[in-house]
Amino acid sequence: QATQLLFDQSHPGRRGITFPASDVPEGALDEMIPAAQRSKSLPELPEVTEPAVIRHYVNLSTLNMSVDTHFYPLGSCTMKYNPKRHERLAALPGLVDLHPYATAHSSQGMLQMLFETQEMLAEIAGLPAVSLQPAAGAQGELAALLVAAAYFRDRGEKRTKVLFPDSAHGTNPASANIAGFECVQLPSTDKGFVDLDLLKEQLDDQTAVFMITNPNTLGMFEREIGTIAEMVHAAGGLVYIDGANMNAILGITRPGDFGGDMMHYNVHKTFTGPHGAGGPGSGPIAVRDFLAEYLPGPVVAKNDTGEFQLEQPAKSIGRVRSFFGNVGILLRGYCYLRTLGAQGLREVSENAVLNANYLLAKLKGVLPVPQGDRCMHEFVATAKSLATKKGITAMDIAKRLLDYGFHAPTVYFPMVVPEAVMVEPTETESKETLDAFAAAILAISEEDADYVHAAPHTTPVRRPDDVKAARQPNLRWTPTCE
Amino acid sequence: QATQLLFDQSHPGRRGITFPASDVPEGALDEMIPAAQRSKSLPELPEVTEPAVIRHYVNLSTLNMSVDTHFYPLGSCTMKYNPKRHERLAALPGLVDLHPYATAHSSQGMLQMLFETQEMLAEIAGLPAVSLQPAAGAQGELAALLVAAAYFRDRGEKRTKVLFPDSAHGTNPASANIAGFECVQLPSTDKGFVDLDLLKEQLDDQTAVFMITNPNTLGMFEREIGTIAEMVHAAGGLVYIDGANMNAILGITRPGDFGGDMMHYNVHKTFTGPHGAGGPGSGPIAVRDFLAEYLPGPVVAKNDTGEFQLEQPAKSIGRVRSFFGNVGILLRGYCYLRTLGAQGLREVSENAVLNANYLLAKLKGVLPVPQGDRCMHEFVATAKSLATKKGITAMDIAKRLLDYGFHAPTVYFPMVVPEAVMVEPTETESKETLDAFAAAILAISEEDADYVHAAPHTTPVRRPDDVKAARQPNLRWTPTCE
Amino acid sequence: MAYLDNTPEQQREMLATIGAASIEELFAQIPAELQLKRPLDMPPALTEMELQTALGNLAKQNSERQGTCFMGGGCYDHFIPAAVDAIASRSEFYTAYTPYQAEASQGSLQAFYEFQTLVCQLTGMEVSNASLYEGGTSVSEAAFMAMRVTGRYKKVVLLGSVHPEYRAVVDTYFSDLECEAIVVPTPNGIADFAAVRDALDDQTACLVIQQPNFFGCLEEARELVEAAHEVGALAVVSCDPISLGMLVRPGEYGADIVVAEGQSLGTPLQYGGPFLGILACRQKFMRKMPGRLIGETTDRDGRPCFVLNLQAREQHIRRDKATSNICTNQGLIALRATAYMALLGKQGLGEVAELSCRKAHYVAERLTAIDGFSLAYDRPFFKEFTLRCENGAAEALAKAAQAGFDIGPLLSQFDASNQTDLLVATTECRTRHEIDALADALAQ
Amino acid sequence: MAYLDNTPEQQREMLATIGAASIEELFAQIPAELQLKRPLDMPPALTEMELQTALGNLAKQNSERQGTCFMGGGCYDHFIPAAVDAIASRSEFYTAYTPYQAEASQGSLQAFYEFQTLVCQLTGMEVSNASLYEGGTSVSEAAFMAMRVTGRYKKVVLLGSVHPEYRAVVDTYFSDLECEAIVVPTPNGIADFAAVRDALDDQTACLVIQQPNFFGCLEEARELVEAAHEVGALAVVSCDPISLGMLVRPGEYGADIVVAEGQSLGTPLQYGGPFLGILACRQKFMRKMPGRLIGETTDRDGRPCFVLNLQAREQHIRRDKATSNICTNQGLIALRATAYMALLGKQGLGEVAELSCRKAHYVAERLTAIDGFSLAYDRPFFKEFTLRCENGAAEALAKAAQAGFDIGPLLSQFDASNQTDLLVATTECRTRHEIDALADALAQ
Repeated sequence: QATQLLFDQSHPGRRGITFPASDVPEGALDEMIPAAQRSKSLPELPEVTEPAVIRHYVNLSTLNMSVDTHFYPLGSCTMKYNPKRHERLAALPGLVDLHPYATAHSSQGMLQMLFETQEMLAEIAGLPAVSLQPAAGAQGELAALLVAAAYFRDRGEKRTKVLFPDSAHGTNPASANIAGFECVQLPSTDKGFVDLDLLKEQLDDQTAVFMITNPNTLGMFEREIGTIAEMVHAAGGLVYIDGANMNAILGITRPGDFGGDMMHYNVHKTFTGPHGAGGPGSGPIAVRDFLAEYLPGPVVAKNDTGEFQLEQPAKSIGRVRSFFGNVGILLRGYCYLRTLGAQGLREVSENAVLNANYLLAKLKGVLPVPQGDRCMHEFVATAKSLATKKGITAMDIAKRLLDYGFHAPTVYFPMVVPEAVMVEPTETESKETLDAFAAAILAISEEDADYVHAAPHTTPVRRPDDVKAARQPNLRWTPTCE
Repeated sequence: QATQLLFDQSHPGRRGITFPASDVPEGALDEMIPAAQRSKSLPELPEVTEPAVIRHYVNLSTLNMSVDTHFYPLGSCTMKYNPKRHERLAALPGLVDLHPYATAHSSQGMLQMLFETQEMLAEIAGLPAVSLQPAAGAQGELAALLVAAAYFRDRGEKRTKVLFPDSAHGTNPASANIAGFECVQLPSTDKGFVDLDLLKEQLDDQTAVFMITNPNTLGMFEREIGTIAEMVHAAGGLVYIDGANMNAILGITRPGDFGGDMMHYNVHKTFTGPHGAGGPGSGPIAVRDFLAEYLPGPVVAKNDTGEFQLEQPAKSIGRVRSFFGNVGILLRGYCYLRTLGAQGLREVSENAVLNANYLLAKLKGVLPVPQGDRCMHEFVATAKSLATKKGITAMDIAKRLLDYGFHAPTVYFPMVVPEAVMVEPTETESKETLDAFAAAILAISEEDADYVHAAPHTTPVRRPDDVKAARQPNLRWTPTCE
Repeated sequence: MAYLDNTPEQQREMLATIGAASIEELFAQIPAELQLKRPLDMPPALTEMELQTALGNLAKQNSERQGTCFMGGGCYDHFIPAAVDAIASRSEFYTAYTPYQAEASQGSLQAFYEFQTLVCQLTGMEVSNASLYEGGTSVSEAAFMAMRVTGRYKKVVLLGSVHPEYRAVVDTYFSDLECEAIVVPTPNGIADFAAVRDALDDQTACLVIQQPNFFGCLEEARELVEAAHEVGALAVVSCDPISLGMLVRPGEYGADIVVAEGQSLGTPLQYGGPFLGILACRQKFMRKMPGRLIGETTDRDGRPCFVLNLQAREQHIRRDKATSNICTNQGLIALRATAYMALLGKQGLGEVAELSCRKAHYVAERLTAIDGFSLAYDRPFFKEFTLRCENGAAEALAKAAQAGFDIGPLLSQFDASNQTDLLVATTECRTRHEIDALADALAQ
Repeated sequence: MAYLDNTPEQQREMLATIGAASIEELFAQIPAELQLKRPLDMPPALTEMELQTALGNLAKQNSERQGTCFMGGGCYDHFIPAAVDAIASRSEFYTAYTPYQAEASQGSLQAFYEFQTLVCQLTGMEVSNASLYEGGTSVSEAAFMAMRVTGRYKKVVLLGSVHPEYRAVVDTYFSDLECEAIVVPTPNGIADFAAVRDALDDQTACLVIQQPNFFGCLEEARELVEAAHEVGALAVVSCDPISLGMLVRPGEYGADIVVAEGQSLGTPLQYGGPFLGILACRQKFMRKMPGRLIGETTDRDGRPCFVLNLQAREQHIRRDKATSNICTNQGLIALRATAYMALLGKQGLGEVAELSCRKAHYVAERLTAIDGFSLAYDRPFFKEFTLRCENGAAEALAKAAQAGFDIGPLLSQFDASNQTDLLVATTECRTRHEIDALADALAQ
């Protein structure tokens, strides 16, 4: 029933909702819109009733694993608990129904919330200027790179290169490419850190930006970040901090303090916007004072009379999207920041790091962590020896964990670690859950390899055929002839 | 994880919610409440975090079948679709947060809604006076019987007996008993109807009320209801209509028109209040004009200036509960009535009856219906021959249906039909769903009896031990010593 | 057509299968002369958009006149965490019915088992049922239960300080029974021991006490329980669940049956319902309890699981011999209370109780400092008190309303001779700022 | 401690397992000189109750000044059925992430597959992705896609009647690329064919058309698409999804890529986001599409199921060669649109379109009957039009606001030289009564 498609439930004449009759004077549609502009048919949307639509999607929902139902240690994604109060508050009239072109007069409450969000994000970053506009982290990267480009253009410098370590998120090079830069990828050291010698070799007067995720994607803090930043700055470049892993360092260290000139946040990760099975995210950026005037906008300013207003920074790169930004997600971030305060934010990171180190300690016997015995908020273990010895791969573990009632960690990323198993427990999970998860992995490592390789055994479907999907792409339902 | 008890997740010091510090002047609690009145310890409620509570109950919820997820043809319970708009509207400020002792001035909107509900229920009943107070159908029965008693007392008549057919809901005799009446149960005819001769024998000047469910619990309309009412009235008694099965006759025939003097509604059934895994219900009663002054109250009246106000009927039996009534459920009923209108209500019953007859037609080959080939909104089939021939009982069918993704029908009720299988599809189910359900029953009837008897096979638990539960009642968790 | 699935074409197919020519034919069992020959006289059908507008307008008529809530009288605007709503709005909980099929209902069954446990922990009692309608009928059910336990069917005694609507319900329920409900007046705001002892005798099934009582005052509950026990009657205590975050639990002072209005535990006011009847008692009375009970057992494979238990007490089996006529219960509201207690835990409940108590005392301090206002009863109270208004309670209420504050109810609503008193209650939600503003308004 | 699970005692146990003396020790990898030596300078933490009050106050500051909405400019207050919210608030949907593990994500995957199908049905196109950020970036993504398809990386042409913010986004995205975005002015409210033909050449990757355009006017879309095709450029059409309940579908007049702001399909205004970027195209361009694609396949047991498809296009594999840098998409908003389209179906969409259209024309009739008000462009429009206010647009807006009606935006917001024009839009939600009242207010 659940897996029947919506379209299979369509029957001509069924209605999910009806609308009132028109209450304005009758008029011929032809006089409003010429016949040639009107379609002779309605779009072939399915015809289904409200009860059927509800049953369909409620049942579909139960085929998902989610944070509310399962431990979801998907590395790099910060799948923490999404507080229910946020959903209630985001639905308040005056917030949920405010038109983005409402006058400043009728949006003072909204603007105040956004202004305070800018201020809090600036403080956490240690970077004074914030634009909330980017729709997601990747767009934040792009926006910041455009800011850098505008800055250098303004200074008359022609810098064409963006450098990043090979452990970087794929969005870093993709964003740099779209921003018109040349991408230079630096191999990391054995330990997964930036290779200072290689960096030095690459740094020159063509270098615009060095992009670095810190803590990095291996879950390690770049100890040499101070030196790195100095080197980049000395070469006249800017340091960009990919803030995907901010959950590890809230109130403990700040990108602006360790040499970053620009950064983005992933509000949906660090500040717990619901991930929505893929989004929406929100990717504000914070920059140093000398970059503020280039920020995309509008941003919110407070004028002399204490009123809030939208402003475009003086030399803004322009807009990166329509309207203000992903306000619904920013609002949830605001609620979270106001709930936690300074002490609470620090405790978030402390416990995220504690949980990750605890899991690392419990798992390293069976899934060694090449980067060592300590990590920040996540770690990357390897199933290489398990794969070699028993034929149990990272993917096998991921699939088999589903049978144990756990979502899988991220696997095969970052690519610098073979058979990578990237685990991010987050701070909102309990020791009991971590213990159960560790026990499951230990149990799996001792199971029959064929059985594990055949996993998952209890899920609604088992190991879909990706190759077939790509070879004969079927991206939409089409009616079959009767 | 899901079936771990809440209490197993408790750890001293965990918090699900915190409250602000007091903002009023400090004072010694001893001066407010004497030490002897204060407990030396807090109640031993568990200590769990919000994320854990959410995951616990979200996971628990998925162990239920429900209307939103499954066809739920539980006979006599009218498990129809609960419109989502009702949940949205019932949460509106001014409705959800209105104190029951708010002044009439500040509750005019609420009172108008309740007044209009009274009016609509009166019209559907064909009985002019309505009290919305009873909390559920069973309380409506009790309230109406007390109304009858007050009426007879007022007239100086001493009538002590309440009659009802043996197919009646168990609440009928239970209510009569609590109201202080003597219960007289009448065996039904072979066809499940009221036996007029037996009724005649029992009717006398001691007869206060004849309680009858119409359509009856076998899903049949009492053809002789007119005659029955005449007989009861001739004996000086009143006719009570148990409105549990109103879903069959909305706008088609009215209790007041076929001789009823009093009736109750089950708002949660007929007018689709969510059943909430057992309630809340709401059981308004409607009565003839000469009984109006005895109604429990308050009821809502409209005064000369068009304002709404609460009133206690002149000779009211009093209150049957505190405050006004189950307003939250009445509100959903109001939304439903306003959505459907006269034509829509009639279509509800037409389609409820159509769906039931359709299922009857498809099932009667394997599950014969002793009452014949036609029914109202539900029917009672029997698994007797299947039990005799193959050893597949009504209970077996019920359990095995769960494996097919359907909630079970009501079984073993009414008791007048052996191996009863009572099916009420409701009007909000589609022909496709009915076809699938019929196919499942046909398939089950052809399955291996042992396999069916061992069903369900796919549910979280299988055939709990009721006897053990009753012999060694364990009604609460208790901490185990460590 | 709002929620109907079958199209006219499908209806025709179905009629063909049935062998009927029309839908009308299916109604042939209803004699023609009994069929309604006209459409029902109803307001026209509304689309979702129109309904939302219509109901929105009604709601607004209330909300525009609502003030900040200082109202009491048996239900209260305690804060409801968003997580409670999130849990109660799970489709699988609220669109399921009574868990007759245990295999398809373990979610609700376990939640109700947890509810029973939480109620026991809260009240200090040994067993709880899975809910009754609300506070008032719970008192009646407790009285009936006490009769079954004691075998005394003639008399119950209630204090005059029990909620007048609860007493009214008992009166209604008893109106055609031989049992008498004796009310012992409480002119001083709490029970007078001599009068109570006079009323109690060896025919008395139970003494019903409310703690804190309707006037907000704390009764000498322990001594009252003892008085009941002295004559072999049961002690029934009706309590405010929130108060148990601070006050001695009924189980600690010997109550036999505890009932409560559970609305405060996470359910909104909704103009009076649906609310939650709580009933808990001593283990030995278990089989005399009304209402549904959930029990733990094991399944065919030995797994622990939950079922409806001791159904033999219930009306669908025992019919006129049932312990009660209750059939539906308040499952969804019990679930709300479960979620609420789970979230608050012991500390949270303690905080809510203490905040409510402190703020109520601050309100009392501020209001009684105003000329013409005093406490009607000089007794300890928890979060609610009876305010005596020399210049008339209705006038005070109107003055407060004018300034945007709702106080009450007026006691004249229950006793027309009392024109000076009204109730004032405070929850953790009220701020000092609001309290000061209320006091300022009444001082004007 | 708001959402943390581990108690101090458990933290100690965990540290012991780790072999660390303290939590601080775990941060030893961060050089001490880089650690923050003070607490963050943040407002104090708020409990849920306090936060609700604080945010409630901010919300009220807006809502008290909001009027009945006649605003347009790319997002609209169409009615959102309650069932959409019910579906989108399912925990399993909104607290899941990107369906990397297909076995644990069939719910979302199937919903997105259905979304892709619905978008195709809506637009008349052959394939759709599973969403982009919003309408503006979708235009940029379409332009990049057109470059990849045509191999022309130097030039795209946009009509001046495309939403100015969408054009601004393209300008931003192109600021450091060699590609030029040529804007063809539309002084008459719609495209001037001669000017368009002048702008198009064999270096042009695409022509971007908006239908209905930013001013509300209907373009001669079919002819514009042909003009693009004549020079081998792709025709990119940005459309209002609701308008497709009435207007010719882009697929019917030859569009190559269709983009849209999907907010109207069941997502509230939320001060501008999160919204929904829609991108659909012809089958043959499938592998050049940006964003996530869901495909049907079969599993190991032959069951039909759904997976992330053609991931090789995406940035986590292709990195700097990816079709886009997009990583998150708008899953939850796509789900809302899916539920919305499923509920409305073809008839419902037709009704919303027709109601919006009829009401907008009635508004236009009433407003232009007032002295000093006229249509800025005498062109057919759908649900939105540009109102010319002789006495100043800002003055008209203020007058409407005074009477409780929000109109706009002012076009001066996008072009400071235009002080007379503003947009007025109408959805099915507006009643004749409201429209008459707006007209009366402006006539004063």
